[in-house]
Amino acid sequence: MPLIVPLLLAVVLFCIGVYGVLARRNAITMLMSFELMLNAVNLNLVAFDAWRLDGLATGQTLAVFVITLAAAEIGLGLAIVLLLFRGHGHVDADSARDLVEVDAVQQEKGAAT
Amino acid sequence: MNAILLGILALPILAAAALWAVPVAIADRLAALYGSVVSGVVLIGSLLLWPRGAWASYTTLQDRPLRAVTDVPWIPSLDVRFHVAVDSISMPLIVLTALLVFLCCLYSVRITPRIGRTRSLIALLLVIEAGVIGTFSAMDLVLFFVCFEIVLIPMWLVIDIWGDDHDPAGRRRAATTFVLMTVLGSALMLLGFLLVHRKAGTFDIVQLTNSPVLGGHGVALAAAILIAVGMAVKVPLWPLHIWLPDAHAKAPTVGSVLLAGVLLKLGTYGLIRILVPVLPDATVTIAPYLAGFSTVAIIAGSLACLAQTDVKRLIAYSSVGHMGFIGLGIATLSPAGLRGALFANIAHGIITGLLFFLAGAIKDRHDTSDLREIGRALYARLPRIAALLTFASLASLGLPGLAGFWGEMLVLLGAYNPADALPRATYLVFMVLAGLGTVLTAAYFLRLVRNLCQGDPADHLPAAFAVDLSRIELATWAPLIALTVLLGVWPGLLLHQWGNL
Amino acid sequence: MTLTWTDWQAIAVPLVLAVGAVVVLLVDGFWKSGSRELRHAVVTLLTSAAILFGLVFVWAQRGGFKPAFCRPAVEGPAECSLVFEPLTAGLWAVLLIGGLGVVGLSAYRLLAADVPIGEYHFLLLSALVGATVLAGARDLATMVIGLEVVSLPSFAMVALRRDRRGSEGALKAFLVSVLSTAVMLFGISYLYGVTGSLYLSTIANRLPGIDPDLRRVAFAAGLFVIVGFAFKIAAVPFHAWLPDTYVGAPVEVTAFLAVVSKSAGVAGLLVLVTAGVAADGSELRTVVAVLAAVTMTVGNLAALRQQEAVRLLAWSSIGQVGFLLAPLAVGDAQAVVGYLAAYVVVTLGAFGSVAVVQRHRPAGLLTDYRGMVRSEPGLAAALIFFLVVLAGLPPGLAGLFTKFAAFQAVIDAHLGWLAIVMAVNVMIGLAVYLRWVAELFRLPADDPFSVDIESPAVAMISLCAATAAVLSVLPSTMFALAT
Amino acid sequence: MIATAWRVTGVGFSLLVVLTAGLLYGTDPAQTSFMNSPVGDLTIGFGVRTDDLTVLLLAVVGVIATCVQVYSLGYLHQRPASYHALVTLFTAAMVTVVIADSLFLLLIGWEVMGACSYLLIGHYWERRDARSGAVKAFLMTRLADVGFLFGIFVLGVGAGTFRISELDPAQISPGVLTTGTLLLLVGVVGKSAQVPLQTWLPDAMPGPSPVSALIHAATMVAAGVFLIARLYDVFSASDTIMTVLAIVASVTMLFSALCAMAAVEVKRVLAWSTVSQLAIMFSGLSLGTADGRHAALFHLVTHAAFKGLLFLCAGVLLHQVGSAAFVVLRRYTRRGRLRKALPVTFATMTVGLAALAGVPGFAGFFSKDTVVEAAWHHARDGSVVGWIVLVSVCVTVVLTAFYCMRLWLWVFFRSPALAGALGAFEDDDPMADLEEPDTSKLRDAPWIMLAPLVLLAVASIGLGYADGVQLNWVLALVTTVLALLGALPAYSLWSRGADPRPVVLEREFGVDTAYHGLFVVPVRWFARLAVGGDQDVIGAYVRAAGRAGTLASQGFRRLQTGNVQTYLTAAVVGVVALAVVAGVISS
Repeated sequence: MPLIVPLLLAVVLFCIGVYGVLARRNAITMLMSFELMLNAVNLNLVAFDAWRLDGLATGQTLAVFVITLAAAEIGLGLAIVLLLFRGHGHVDADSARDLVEVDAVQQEKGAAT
Repeated sequence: MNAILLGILALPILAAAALWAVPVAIADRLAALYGSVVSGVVLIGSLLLWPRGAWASYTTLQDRPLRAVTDVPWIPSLDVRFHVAVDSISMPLIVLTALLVFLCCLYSVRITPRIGRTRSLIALLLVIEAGVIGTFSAMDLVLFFVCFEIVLIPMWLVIDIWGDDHDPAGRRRAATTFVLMTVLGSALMLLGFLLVHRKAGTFDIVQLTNSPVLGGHGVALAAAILIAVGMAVKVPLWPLHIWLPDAHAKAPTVGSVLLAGVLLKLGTYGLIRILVPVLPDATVTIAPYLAGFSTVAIIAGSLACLAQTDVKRLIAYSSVGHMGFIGLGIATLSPAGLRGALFANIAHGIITGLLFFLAGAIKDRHDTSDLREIGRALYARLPRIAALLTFASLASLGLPGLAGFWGEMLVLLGAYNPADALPRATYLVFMVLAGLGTVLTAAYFLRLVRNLCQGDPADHLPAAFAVDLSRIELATWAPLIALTVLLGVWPGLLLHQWGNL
Repeated sequence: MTLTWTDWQAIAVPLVLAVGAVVVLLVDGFWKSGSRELRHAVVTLLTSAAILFGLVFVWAQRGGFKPAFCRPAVEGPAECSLVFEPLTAGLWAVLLIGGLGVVGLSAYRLLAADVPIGEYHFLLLSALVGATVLAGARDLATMVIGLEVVSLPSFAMVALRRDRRGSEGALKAFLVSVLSTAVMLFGISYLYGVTGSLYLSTIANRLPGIDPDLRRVAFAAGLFVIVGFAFKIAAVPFHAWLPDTYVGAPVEVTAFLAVVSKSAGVAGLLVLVTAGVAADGSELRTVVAVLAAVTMTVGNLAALRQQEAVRLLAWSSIGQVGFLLAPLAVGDAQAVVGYLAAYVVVTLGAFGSVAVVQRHRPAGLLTDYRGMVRSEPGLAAALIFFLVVLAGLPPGLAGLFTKFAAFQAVIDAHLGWLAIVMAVNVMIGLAVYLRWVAELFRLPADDPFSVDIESPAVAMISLCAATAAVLSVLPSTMFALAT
Repeated sequence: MIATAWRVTGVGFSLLVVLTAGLLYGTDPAQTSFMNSPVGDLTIGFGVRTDDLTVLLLAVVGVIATCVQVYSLGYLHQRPASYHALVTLFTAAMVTVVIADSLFLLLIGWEVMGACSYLLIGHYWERRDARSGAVKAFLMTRLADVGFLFGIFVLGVGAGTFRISELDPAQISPGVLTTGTLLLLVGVVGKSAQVPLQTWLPDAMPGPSPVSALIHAATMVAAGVFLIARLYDVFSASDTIMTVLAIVASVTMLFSALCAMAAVEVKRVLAWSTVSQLAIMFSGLSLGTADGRHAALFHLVTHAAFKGLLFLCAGVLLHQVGSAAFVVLRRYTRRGRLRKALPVTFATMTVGLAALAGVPGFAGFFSKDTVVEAAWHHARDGSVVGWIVLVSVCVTVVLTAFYCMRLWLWVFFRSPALAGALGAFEDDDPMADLEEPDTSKLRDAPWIMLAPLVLLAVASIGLGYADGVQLNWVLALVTTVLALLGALPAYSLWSRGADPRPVVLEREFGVDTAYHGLFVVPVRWFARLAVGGDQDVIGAYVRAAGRAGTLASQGFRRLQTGNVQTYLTAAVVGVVALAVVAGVISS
C-alpha cells in the first residue's frame, strides 16, 4: 500500500471533522467531530511511523498518547456539555450566548426587527 | 555639583509623592505654598548649577564640557545607562523650566482653576518639572526617552481635569489628542534611537556625539527621519501641530504656560542635542525638508492666528509660528541658526509664558476667552493688564530690544548663511518667507491688541468684578517681564554661554 | 548501556507540584471535620508551599543545565524530552509567581463562595504542572501533553462555579481549544512525517536538509503547530473565545487564565521558536510576526470602546500578547521573558483590583471606578500604576522597558514594518488604558466606590504594586530572568 | 504723580540730549563697542560712536524733543503718563539710532521707534482711524524693516562685521554691495514713507499733533535720511543704488506734492509735504557727492525746524478749535476770527509755511537751494541723475508753493469772492451741517505751547543763515520765480472761491485701495484658508483616525457574536489566510 493512501484518508477524515465542527450545532456531535480529527492524526502518525521505521516507534507511541488525550478531552467535554444542559436545557453550542457583548446583541435585535 | 543635579531631579518627585501621601486634606493655598517652596529650592539649585565665568573657553561642538556628570549603569542587558549631565545648551533651559514651574506654583497660591484640587495640581506640576529637567539633562538616549515620556500623563491629567470648565468634552478630546499624538511621535522617535543603537552600538549621547553615525542614507536616514518626526510632533512642526491649539486653549493657565513655555522645548532641544550631532550626514539630507516644513509652519501658523477669535487659541497658534522659526534655525545647521534656535527657545518660553498668564488672567476675569464676548477697550477696563498684553505682544512679534528678536534674527541670519552642505538658494527662499512671516506675526498681534485692548470704552462697560493687576499676578509676571527686557538688551548673556558652539 | 537517563532535579518542580495537587485533593476530600475557613487556609498554605518550593528550587538552580529523559541520538548530541536550563528557569519563575499570585488572590474571603476549594487548588496545581512541563519540554509529544495538562484543568476551573455563565465560558474555551489541539496534532504528525523525529533539536537539524518537495508540507505543519499555540494564547484570529470566557469565569479564574495559562502558551511557543523549529529567517517567523501585528492591533482597537473592566482587560491582554509575540517572532527569549514577567505581575495586580471592586459592584462597569482617587486613594493609585505599566509609560517603567526591549529585538532583526505597527499600537494601547485612568480621576462622582478592602486583597495588591515598582526602578532584574 | 514724574523725566531727558550734543560738539570722532558675542565667525554686539553727524542729529533731536515735550505739557491731558513715557522712549530710540555704531543697535532703535510710533499714533485708541492708522504705520514699516534686516545680513556677512565703522565698501564685492544697500533702502523707504510705501504716513495723522511733529521733524522719518548719510560711503559706492534712490525720490516728491495739493486737512497736507521734503533730501543724497550729502543734511535740519513748527501749529488749531479740517476751520475763518483769535499761531505758522514754500529769506529757501545747486553742479558734469533730481526738485518747488499758499489762504483768510461760503470743502465732512460755531470763546493757546512755537519760528528763519550764505544767485532767482509760479494759481483759485481737486489726487492715486486689494484681502483669504486647512484637512485626518479607531472597535465588537461556531469558522479561515499572508511576505 503506498503511503499516500492513508495520508489521503487522514486528510479526508480531518476535513470531515472540521466540517462537522463548523456545521453542527449540537455540542455532542461537535465532540464526535473532534474525535474524527484526532483519529486522522493517529492515522497519519501510524502511517508515517511505518514509513520511517525509526526504531523508537515514535509515531505509534504518540498515537497512543493521542488516544489517551482524546479520552480525557471527551471526558471533560461531556462534563461541560452536561453542565451546559443543566443550565440552558439544551446542548446547542451556538445558542449559548449569555456572555455576548451588549452591542452585538443590540445589533442583532435591530436586524431582527 | 552632580549632587545638586540629582537633587533637583529627585526633589520634585519626592515632594510630589509626599504631597500625595499626606492623608489629610490640606488647604489649597498651603499646597501651593509647599509647591512654591519646593520649586523655589529647585530654582535655586538650578541657578547654582549655572556656571560662573569659566565656560567661554571651550571651542567645538564635539568638545563641550559637561558638568555635574553622573554616569552609572542602569540596565546592562539593554545597554542603558543612567547618565545625566548639564552643559551650556541644557543649562538655560533647565533654569527656564525651574523658573516657570516656580512661577506657576506661586501663581497658584492665589489663583487656581475653578475646579479646585490644587494639591494634585501642584504635585503634577512638580512631576512635570522633574521630567522636563530630566530630559534636559539626560545624556543617554533611553533615559532621554523615558524622561520625555514622564511629562505626558501628568500633562494629560492637567488638561483633562483642570481644563476649560465650560467644555468638558472638548478638554477631554484635547487632552487625549495631545497625549496620543505625542506618544505616537515618541514611539517613532524610539525606533530612531534603536536604529542608532543598531548602527553605533551605544545609547550614550556623549559617545555618539564624539563618534557620530555617518552616512546620509539607508539606516541612518531612516533613524534621522524617525527621530525628526518624533521631535516634530512635540515641537510641533506643521503639519503635526494639530494637537497644539486645542491643548493650549483648553488647558488651565498654568498648564498652558508650562506646555508652551517648557514642553514644546523638549522637541527642539532633542533636535539640537540628538539629531544634529548624532546623525550629522543624515541631518544634512533631511534639513531642507525640515526647513521647508518649518517655514510653512511660520506662514501657516501666522495666517491661522489672523483668523482666530479666541485669545488662548491665538497665542497657541502663535507658538506654531515661533516654533517654526526654531525649527528653521536648527535646519540651517549653521552656528547662527543653532544659536538662534537656542535663544528663541528661551525667549519663547519666557514671552509665551507671560502671554498665557495674561490670557489666563483675562479669561478668569471674563469667564471666556472668546474675543467677541470679552469685548474691546481693555485699555479702559483693565489698563495694566492690557498694557502688559501689548508689551508681551510686541515682545512676541520680535521687536528688537526685547527677547523675541534675537532668536528670530539669528535664525534668519542662519538661513541667509546655512551650512555649506545645504542648498543655499532654497534657504534664501525660506529666509524671505520667514521674513514675511514676521510681518504676519506683527499683523496678528496688532489685530489682537486692536480688537481686545483698543476700542471705544463706551460700548463695553467695565464688569463689576474686574480687578486690574493683582499683587500676586504682578509678582509672578515681573520676573518674566524683566527677563524679556534683559535678554532683549543683553543677548550676550545667553549667546556668550554658547561660545563657539 | 543506558537507554535513557534523567536528572531528577530537572523534573523536581513538576513532580512536587503534582504531588502537592494530589495532597490538596486528598486533604480537602477526606478532612471533612474542619471548618470551611480552616480547610481553605490549610489548602492555600499547602498549595503555596508547593509553589514556593518550586520558586526556591528555581532560584537555587537558576544557572544550571539539567536534562531529563535523554537518549543518545543517531546524529549530534543527545536528545532530551525535558530540559532545565536558564531559559526554563526564567519561564518557570514567571509561571510560578503567576500561580502564587492567583493562589493569593483566591485566599480566604476572596474566592467566590460557591467555588469548591479543594478542586480549585487541585486544578490550579495540575495546570501549573502542565505549564512547567510545557516550558521545559524539548520534544513535541511532551509539549502536547504539557499543553493539554494546562488546558483541561483551566476549563474545569472556568466551569467550577457550575452556573450558566461559567458553563458557557468553559464550553467556548473548550471547543476552541480542542480544535486547536487537533490542528496542532495534525501539524505534528506531518512534522514527524517530514523529519522523522519529535525531538525539537533533531527537527531543527533536519529541517534545512529536507527534500525541497516537502518544504511546503513542513511549512504547513509548522504553521499548524504555531496555530495550536496561537489558540492557546488567543492570538488573532484565534482569540474570539477569550473575552467571553474571561467574563464568564470568576475573576480569580480569569486572572489565572490571563496569567498562568497564557504565559504557558507563550512559553511553549518560545521554546518552539528558539529551539529551531522556526529557524531564523524562516517563513514561520514571518507567520508569528504577522500574528503579532494583527493581534496587537485588533486587541487594542477592540479594547478601545469596552465598557466593562474585565472585558477591557481581556481585550487588552490580547493586545499585550501581540507585543509579546513581536520579540518572540525574532526569537529574543530575554525580551519575551522580561515582558512576561512584568505582564504577569501587573495583570495579577489589575485583576486583583478588579476583583475587589467586582465583589461589591458586580456589574463591573468602568463607571463604577469613577472618583476612586478620592474615595479609595490607595487602591486607585495601585490600579493606575498597573494600568500605566500595561500602557508602558512612566511611571510604569517596567512596562516601558519591556516594550523597549521588544522594540529593540524587532529593530535589531530588521523588521521595520512590525516596529511601526508596534509604535502605532503603543498609541492605541495608551488610549485604551487612559479611558480607565480618566474614570478613576473624574470628580465629583455620584456614588464613589468605597469599602473596607479585605486584607488578603490589600496584601496581594500591595505586593504586586511593590514588585512592579521594584521592576520599574531596576528593570534589569526582569531581563536577568532568562540569562 | 506718575504722570508728573514722567513729564519731568521727558523734558529732562530731551534737555539732556541737547546738553550731550553741546558737550560732544567739537570733540574728536570716537567709537567703542561692548557686549560682543561670537556667533560662528561673526560677532553680534553693540557699539556707539560720536562724530559730526551724531552731534548734529543729537542737537536736532534734542531741540525738537524738548519743544514737543514742553508743548505737550499744555497740549495733552488724556493719559499723560504713558504718553510722556513713550515720547521719551521714542526720543531715546532715535538717539540710539544716531549714536549706534553697530547695525544691530541701530536696528533696535530703528524698530523701537516704529513700536513707539505705533503706540503713540494709537494714543487715542477710542478712535477708529487712530487704531487703523497705527496698525498700518507699524505693519508697513515692519515690512520694510524685514528688507532692512536682510540688508544688514547681506552687508554684514559680506564685510564680515556688523560694525558701521568697519564697513569698508572696497572690501565688499559689488554684487553684495548693491544687494545689501538695495535691501537697506527698502527699510529706508518704509521708514521715511517714500513711494511705494508712502501710505502710512498720512494715515498716521490721528495721533496727537506733538507726536506728529516729533515723527516728522526729528525722529522716525528722518532716520531714513540719517541712515543713508551715515552709510554714505557704502551707498555711494554703488551707482545703481544711487540711480534707484534718485528715481524713488523724484517720483515721491512729485507724487506726494500732488497729493498735498488735494488734501483737505491741515495735518494731512503737512504729512504729504513731509514725504515730499524727505524726497528732496533723498534726492540730494542720491547725487552721491559730498555737496549732495551736505545739502541733504542741511535741509534735514531746517526741515526739522519748520515742519516741527507747522505740526505744533496744527496742534494748536486742534487744541483750540477742535479740528484741523479745512471745513471746520473755514467756519471760523469766514468770520475772520481765526487769525485774530490766534495771532501767535498765525504768525508762526506763516513763518513755517514760508519756510516750507521756499520764500527767500527763510530757512527752507536756503536749504532747498543748496540741494538745487548741488544737483545743478552734478548735472553740469553730465550726470543723468543730476538732471533728474534738478528737474523734479524744480517742479516740486512749484507744487510746494502752490499747496502752502492754498493752505495759508484757505485757513486764515476769508475768500474775497465767496465770503462766508463753505463752498469748496462742504461735501467732505459729515459735520458740515452743524450749527455755526461759537467763535467768541476762541483764544490762543497757553504760553507753554506757544513758547516752542516761537522758538521754532526763530529757528525756521535763523537756521538758513547758520551755514553761511553762499547763494548761487541765478539759481536762487530761478527757484524764487518757480515758487511764485506755484503760488499765483493758488491765489487766483482762492480768490475765486474755487478749490478744484481732481479725483485722482484726492484719492491719492488709488494706492491705498490697490494695496488693500492686493495684500490685505488675499492675506485675509489665506488666513481663512489656513484655519480651514487645519480644521478640514489636517484635523480631518486626525479626526478620521480617531473615528476609524472607534469604528474598528465597534466592528470587532460586532464580530464578537457570542456564537462559538462563528469563532471556529473565523479561526479556520484565519489559518488559511495566515498561510497565504506569510507566503506573500516571505516571497
